[in-house]
Amino acid sequence: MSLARDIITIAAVSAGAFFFLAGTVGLLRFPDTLTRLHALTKADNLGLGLVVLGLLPQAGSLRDGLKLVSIWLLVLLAGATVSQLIARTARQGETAK
Amino acid sequence: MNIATIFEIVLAAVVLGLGIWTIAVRETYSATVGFVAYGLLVALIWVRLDAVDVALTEAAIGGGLGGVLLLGAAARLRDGERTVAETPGMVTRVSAVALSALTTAALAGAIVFLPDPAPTLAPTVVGHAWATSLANPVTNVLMAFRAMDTMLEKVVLLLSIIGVWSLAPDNAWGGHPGPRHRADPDGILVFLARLLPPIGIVVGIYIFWTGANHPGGAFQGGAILASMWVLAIMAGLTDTPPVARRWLRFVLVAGPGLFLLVGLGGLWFGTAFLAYPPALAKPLILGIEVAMILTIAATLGLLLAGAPERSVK
Amino acid sequence: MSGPTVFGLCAAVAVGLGLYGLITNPHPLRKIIAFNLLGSGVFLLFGVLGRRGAAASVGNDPVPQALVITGVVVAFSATALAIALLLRLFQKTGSTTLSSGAPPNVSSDPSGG
Amino acid sequence: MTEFLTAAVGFILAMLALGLVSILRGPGDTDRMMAAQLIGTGGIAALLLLGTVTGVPAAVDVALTLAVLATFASIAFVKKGLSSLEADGIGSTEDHK
Repeated sequence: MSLARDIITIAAVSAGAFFFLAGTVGLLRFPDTLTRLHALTKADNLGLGLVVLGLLPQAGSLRDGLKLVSIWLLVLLAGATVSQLIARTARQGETAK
Repeated sequence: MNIATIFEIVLAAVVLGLGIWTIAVRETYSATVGFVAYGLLVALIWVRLDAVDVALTEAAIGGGLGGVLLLGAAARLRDGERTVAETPGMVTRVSAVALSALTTAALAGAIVFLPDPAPTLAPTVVGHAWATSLANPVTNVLMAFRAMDTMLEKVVLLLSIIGVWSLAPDNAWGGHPGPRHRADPDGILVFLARLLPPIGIVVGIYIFWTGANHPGGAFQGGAILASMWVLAIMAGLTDTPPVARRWLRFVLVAGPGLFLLVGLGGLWFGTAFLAYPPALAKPLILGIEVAMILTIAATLGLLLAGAPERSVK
Repeated sequence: MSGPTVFGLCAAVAVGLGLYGLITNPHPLRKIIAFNLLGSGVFLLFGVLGRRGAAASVGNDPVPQALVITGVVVAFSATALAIALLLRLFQKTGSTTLSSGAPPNVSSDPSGG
Repeated sequence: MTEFLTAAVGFILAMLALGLVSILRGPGDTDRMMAAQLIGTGGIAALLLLGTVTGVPAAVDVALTLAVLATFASIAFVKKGLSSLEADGIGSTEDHK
């Protein structure tokens, strides 16, 4: 049973790490603000989600698991809002030029 | 060299890289962003050092509130950046390098050569935990064994808010701190400022409540509450209160005031200033902390808002 | 080389960096940031020594931890006061320089303070 | 398991550092606004993994605090960055309507 849990953890955390890698590559390679924002938010939210998913089998209790999931939901909410705001600022900055 | 050590070296290198960036970069705004990143990552080091209480404080202050404070100042001072021209000469620079290198070498020497294990008070603290029936040793030190420090720390917070307020121009004396923010009532910022504070307040109270037995406490919880208040202010949902309001001043002194009263009570009924009778220790500490979390949240929020700028209309 | 030692050396360098920035950087806000960096290095040194003093089923000596928490709060309030002073100076003179040789621009104070 | 998770934290930290380099270097202020978001997500992922590795369950609470405060900091980044842009007559997304 613990082997199965460890396999889930390793698979999910590796996938999460891959998305962090993808996000960073996007940040380094994409040319302008909007595409970089896209890379950052997509990759990071999915990356964190997979890391949380991977850590769920290792969580000690139901309460810890719920905390993990709620952290992810909070970050999703924040990411969605903040990237909207940044994108609007970036677009207005462009049209004003 | 095992993988844990490699990880620690990577973490230290990233943190130091951010420190160098903060000092060396030309633009003040970038330096501020670098310092916020530094503050958040230092929290990781604290977790690694098994000092989660400090990690919480560092995440709340170093990364959150302190960063916002510095950032606001950087944004408002941006026009003044050009006026600063006088960079120090070569001699100053070289002697500064020498002095800093010497300090670093001395501290590094202390780290390498001091005895390991270091002298410690941990067994004493753990041994006396029965006196308060709280399981978190750091809370015990803060609220009971060295309660005097914590009380004076709250007085320092109060003094600094008095200092900030006394910088108000004459026409704004006793008025609202900071600019009045307005936002689109259907906009996304207002949406978040309506959605997040209830969650944030629950998290803040949770961090405060869990502080009795696990890492957490009034200060960390208060910092979260303060950030939710400032978020509502930034979204224009509410305004900063005029600093002359009586209820506001009452909230600001409630924490240290109650602390002082309990301390004097210890002197009157018991043996020493701030001596709690063991049977009442836990309720007394909790009472002080409840008063303190409100005071801390109000003080931190007002410190972020700054000096009064608009008079009461 | 154990973990706490790595972080201890990191803290020592942070103190040096902060000291250097405090002396050489002419911008007052940068001096404030540098001072905070210095302070954070000192706090970390406390944490490293507390980690070495870990005993009695506590991962890190609680006394230095409590000292550091108090220190962080005091550093924050000092920073807030310093920034308020700086903003007021900027509002009053239109510049952020600390040297007395710079031409003052007092007449441009709109707030009449 | 511990080794794998430690390596994952190190990897995510390295990605975080690389992403920060590209963001801090980034030409516009809108790029720098992403910094808080990036550190928030990456830092939370690293903290959660680190808590599991080190056996410090309270690290989840630190991550929770970080999730709330990083959101707050990101908003402040955008708002403060915005107010400085407004001086140049650009960007009045949410303000002054």
